[in-house]
Amino acid sequence: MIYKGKQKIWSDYQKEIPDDHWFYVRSCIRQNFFPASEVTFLRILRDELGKDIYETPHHTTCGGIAYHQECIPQETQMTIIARQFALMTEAGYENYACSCITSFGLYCETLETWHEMPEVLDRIRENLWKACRREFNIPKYLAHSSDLVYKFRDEIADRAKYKLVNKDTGEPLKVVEHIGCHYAKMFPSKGVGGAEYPYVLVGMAERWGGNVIDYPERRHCCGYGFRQYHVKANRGYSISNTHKKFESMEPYHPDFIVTNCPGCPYFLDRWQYVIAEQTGKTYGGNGYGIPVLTYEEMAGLVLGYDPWDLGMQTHQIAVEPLLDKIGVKYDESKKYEGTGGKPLPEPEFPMNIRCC
Amino acid sequence: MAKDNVVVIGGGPCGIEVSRNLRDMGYTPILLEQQPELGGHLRKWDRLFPEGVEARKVLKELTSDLKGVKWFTEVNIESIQKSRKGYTVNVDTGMSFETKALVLTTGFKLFPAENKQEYGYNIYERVITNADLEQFFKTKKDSRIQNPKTIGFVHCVGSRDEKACNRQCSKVCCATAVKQASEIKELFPDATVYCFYMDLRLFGRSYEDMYLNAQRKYGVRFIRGRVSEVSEDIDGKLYVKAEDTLLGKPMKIKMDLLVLMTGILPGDSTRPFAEMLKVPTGEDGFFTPKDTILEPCVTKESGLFVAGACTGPKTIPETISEARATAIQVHKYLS
Amino acid sequence: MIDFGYSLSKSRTLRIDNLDDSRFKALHKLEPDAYKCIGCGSCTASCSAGVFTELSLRKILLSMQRGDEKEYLNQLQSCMLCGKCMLVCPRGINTRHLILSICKICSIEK
Amino acid sequence: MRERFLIGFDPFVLPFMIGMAFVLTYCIVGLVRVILQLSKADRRKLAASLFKPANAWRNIRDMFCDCLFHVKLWKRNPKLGYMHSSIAFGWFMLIVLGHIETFMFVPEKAGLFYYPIFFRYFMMMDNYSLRGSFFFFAMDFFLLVVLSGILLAMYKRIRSRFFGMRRTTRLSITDRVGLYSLWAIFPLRWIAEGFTAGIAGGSFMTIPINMLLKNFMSNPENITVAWWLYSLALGTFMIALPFSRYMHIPAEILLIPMKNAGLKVYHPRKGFALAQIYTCPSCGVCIDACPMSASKQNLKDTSVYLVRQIKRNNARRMNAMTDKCLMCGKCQEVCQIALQSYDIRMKIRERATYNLELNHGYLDSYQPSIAKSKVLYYAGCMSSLTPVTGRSVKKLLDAARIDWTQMDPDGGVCCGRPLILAGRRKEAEQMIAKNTAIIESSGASILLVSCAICYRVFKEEYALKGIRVMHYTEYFNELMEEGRLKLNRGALRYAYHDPCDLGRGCGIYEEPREALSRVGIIAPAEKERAMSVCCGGSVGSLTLSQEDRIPITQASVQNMLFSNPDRIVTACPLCHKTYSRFSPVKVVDFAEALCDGLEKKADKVPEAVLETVEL
Repeated sequence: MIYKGKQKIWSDYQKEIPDDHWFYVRSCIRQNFFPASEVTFLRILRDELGKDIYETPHHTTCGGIAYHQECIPQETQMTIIARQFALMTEAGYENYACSCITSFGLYCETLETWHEMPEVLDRIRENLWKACRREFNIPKYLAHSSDLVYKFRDEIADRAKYKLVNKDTGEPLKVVEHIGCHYAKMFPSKGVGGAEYPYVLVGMAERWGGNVIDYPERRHCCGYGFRQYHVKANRGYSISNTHKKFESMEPYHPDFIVTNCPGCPYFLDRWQYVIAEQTGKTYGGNGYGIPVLTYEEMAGLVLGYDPWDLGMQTHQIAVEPLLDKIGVKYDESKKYEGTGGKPLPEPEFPMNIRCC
Repeated sequence: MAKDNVVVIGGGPCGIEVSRNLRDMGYTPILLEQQPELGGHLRKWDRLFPEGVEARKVLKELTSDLKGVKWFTEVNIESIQKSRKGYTVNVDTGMSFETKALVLTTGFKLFPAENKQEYGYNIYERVITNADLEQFFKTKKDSRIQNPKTIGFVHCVGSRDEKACNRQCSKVCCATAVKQASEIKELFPDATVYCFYMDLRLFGRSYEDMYLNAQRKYGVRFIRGRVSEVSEDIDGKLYVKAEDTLLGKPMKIKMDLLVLMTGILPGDSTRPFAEMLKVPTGEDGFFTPKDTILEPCVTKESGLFVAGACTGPKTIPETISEARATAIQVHKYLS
Repeated sequence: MIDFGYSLSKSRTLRIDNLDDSRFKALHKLEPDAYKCIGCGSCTASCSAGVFTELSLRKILLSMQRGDEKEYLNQLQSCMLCGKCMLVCPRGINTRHLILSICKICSIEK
Repeated sequence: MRERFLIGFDPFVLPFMIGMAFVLTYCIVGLVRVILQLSKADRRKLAASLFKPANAWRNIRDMFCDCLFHVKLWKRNPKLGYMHSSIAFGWFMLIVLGHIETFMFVPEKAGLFYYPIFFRYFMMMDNYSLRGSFFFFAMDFFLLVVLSGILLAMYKRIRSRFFGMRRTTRLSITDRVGLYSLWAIFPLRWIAEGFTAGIAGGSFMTIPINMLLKNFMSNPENITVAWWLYSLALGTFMIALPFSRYMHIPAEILLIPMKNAGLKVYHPRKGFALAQIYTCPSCGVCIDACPMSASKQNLKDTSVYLVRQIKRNNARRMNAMTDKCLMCGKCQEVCQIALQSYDIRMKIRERATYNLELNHGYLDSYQPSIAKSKVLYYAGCMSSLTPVTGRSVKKLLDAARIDWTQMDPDGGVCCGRPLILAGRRKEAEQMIAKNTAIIESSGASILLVSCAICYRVFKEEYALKGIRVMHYTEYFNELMEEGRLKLNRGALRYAYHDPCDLGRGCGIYEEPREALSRVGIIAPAEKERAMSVCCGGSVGSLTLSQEDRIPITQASVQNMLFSNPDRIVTACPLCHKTYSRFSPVKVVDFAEALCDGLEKKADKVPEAVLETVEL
């Protein structure tokens, strides 16, 4: 590997990310799968860094899942997006940040379509007006929320309590970064670092002390693939793709995986359990799996937030081995304590993979 | 009777041959070259297809007799003024040349392989280009080539690829790939050599024999399918993904060496000259001559000629013929 | 093991370097022209048996070269050895000998 | 005449006796082996034929004609015939006369093998008789005959072309031992008898020798040495005989009755085949005849060498040589002993093992609908690559107003011969059965075939009830004879090529020529009919590469151009396709040539044709 070569590509793919004043939209599924990630994002940006991030409870789904399963036509989906933009416009913002990669890809696609075909934009404005009497401006800047964390990686590093380093050996942790397909594969110039060697997560992990590994199937999809998972008959195909990735990264013995997409961490995390139950194979050491983190969780850990506040007890794969490696202090007894004194139900433990 | 000056810009095989022929006709050619030596890309090549003639010998032959040719290396053209009499060429060394006829033989450049990011040139150790391999054939030294057992050649890197902003076929890379595959097999007889092609476009006298030899004598395995991506394994070997389109199956091969057959693009100076001298260029960026069939060396501007690979990918013999034809065109124009 | 109602599917990707092409090498020894195929498909297009079956000599030969001929080999059983392929092969491969040699080298696992 | 020694023995006869005993034992054991290897039915067939008077007479006649007089060789080249028959017949006469002498003068010694051979040593002349002098003369005469043959044989080693042979066989070591000892026998006999001519008498050959070297010759010490040498030469020859080509001398005596009994080869190295193999005299006539000899590298793969490898049981070479062969059958045609090399090769091929079996079960569901008609035309696989054949056949059939249908307009089932030629007869059965069913259910009475390869297999392997299988050369000739097909005669000169499977394979030589002579002039090829040269495209060869076939084709084309024809005509699509690539003159299919006669002919020869003639 020639690191310089990558640096050159990274320098070619830098995008402008404004400093402040963002209109933020959440992801449909992340709030369920990784319930604390988006909260953590807001906590870091607002509380730690003092940025102005605006949220509104009136925003909806972007329509991406339905669109990618060909349940709704493009025009409908564009109108949904137009409504989100209208909310932004009404709130007086120009910078639009979204939490979901599917949405990010879709926003890029929509903006590009409007750019290439202004007549479509006119029609969508008309649709939106007819539907809900709203008007909108096209955002000045579009970013994925990982772009923002990437942008403030130095500020976060300055406030860091922990480094991504094995406290016993002093070696950097081996990090697998997985980028959601729709982040830059469709529009390489819209992603930090481009499509082939995306830098957005590499930048964070390396800045915070980790070492990113480049394994052969790095570019491969996590296996979700919308219909491939949602249609049960295709699910074997979905898990096979995930399996391929694990087989490929296995020889590198990664310490954890970090992702920036709603679906990827979910499938990389949950499928490890299914693979273990089907084949008996686990990929972490000592019968554990490889912990899968969102970038917000990674940032939260670095900043010293309580892992249970970061929602890491909702992971299928136990994060404790990773926490121990970094030296994060945590109280095992509080894992299922829950907020507001209401305890979380404790999960059953599977047969073939150690989950605690 | 001393005849006129003719300025020739670009000291590759074409520029040299134009100058030599003009000299033979009694003109005083002034040959300007940006690089420290004459010879262009030919300097970097080891052998030429189809028979494997040594490039060194061809170059030696071309440069053996330059008496009467005024040639300057390491000169950059600052500006060119067109007047009624002809052209005034000003160069960075302070000299300027008056000429009635100006010949552009600015040649081509190889597609920068790193732009095809998925192939990982300059990122993965064992990915090299056709030019690198020629250099290795010349010097037998390259830290990246360590007795490889599996070698792949990727055709059409930066050619016939809209994503690489070059829709055109570079014409010479297929023949070069077949030549190089055979040559490397000769150096490493135990290696398995694969060529990944989209179409094999090598045509011309005895090229087919070269292809046949590569198949029969050297056992080079031709796979119809374009390499989609390359990645590196933990041991530093390359994973190459492609589809065998004749079998309709995706395939993955672990390789010790991957050679990218970079295509031909217009030289970097083509666009500045085109703008400076108002020579039209095609969508592909090469100079467009007055008439692509009957007057391939003449431009619409009077006294301005173009020859060689600056009007499109060409083989060396084609370039040489065109150079000689251009000299005659210049002579006709001047007399 | 839990039955989830789906399972890992086998990869379709050929791992060429892991496949065993010794049979192709043996074939090459018997018929040195085995490498000359350019995959034009003339043999398959003119094949007498191909009117009735899936027989494609091109696929058999190519897949042998990749070391992955198993799925195509049974096609060869329908060959009538009529020799039309030999007449149309632009590369002058003695296809009948190729077929007979494959019959000697390969067998179909039952 | 009386005996010189009472005991009638001298140690010098021992080499001869040892050799003789060895050869006899070897031959008897060999004979028993061959007979035992035959199947019961074959043994019975052979025994029956021996006692059938007509057959017995044929056996005797063949033995004389083939073994002694080499009639076939005389026909081929008189010099070659004389050389062989002078040695064989001369020697035979020497032996016969020696025995007669022994019987006449010393009947009590007739039981001793060596006595007639060394008669002159053991006898002395006491009185001069007419009877005696006749023998003296006769013996010397035949000695001269043999010696003249030996002299020619020596010359043949230097210049085989003198005998009409371009190439001769490369001899093995045992062959050389046999050859040189054979050459030595007769000069030595001459000298030995020269020594004793003073004592035992002699004639115009031996007496002069005796006189010329009187002093040397009369020394009794030298006499024994000369006879020792003579006996040694004989002994060496006989010891070498079973391992050399001279085994053909005794083996042919066995082969002739076996052949006349109509036996068939069933195994490449057993029984009938073994008898044939030992009968091969390694004359090498097949080397020149073999079309593969067009390139030097193939010389070692001709029948004579195959026989040698079969003797040595070298399986690898045997298979390689067999698989290379074009199976054109010409070596068999020129062979002096009619060695059935085609059958032997077929048996070798049939014994090859394949791991992958062919299976044509998929044909079961193939049910083509064929309109009922009188004539069913089977074009065959290859014809689809020479569409002119089918088109011309159609024109001719329609011109003769024949009620016909094509069996395989969109490709049909292969006739099976290519598979049979590859030695995989069993696997061709499903194809043969399918074709038989289609043909028999078509309701046609004539199966018309335009491919020589298909024709041969329909004739040999198919049992088509109530259906006449006709090659189109036969059929169109018949139509013309009957006046149903009327064609005009033009001035084009046609050189007709006899396809191997049609000519040598099925014996059809005249019909195509008769038919062609009705539309033009026949321009004979250099070698034709049974001597015709394979085009090189044969599906009979399993391993010959395209490149290696080129010289064969070129030589074959040259043969066709012998009398400057305007067209080369062939009656096989494979020959047509093969020739077309290399012929300087237009190659046409037989039917295509006949179609020339469908057009009204101008009185004079067209200009274009004249030009070619001039060239």
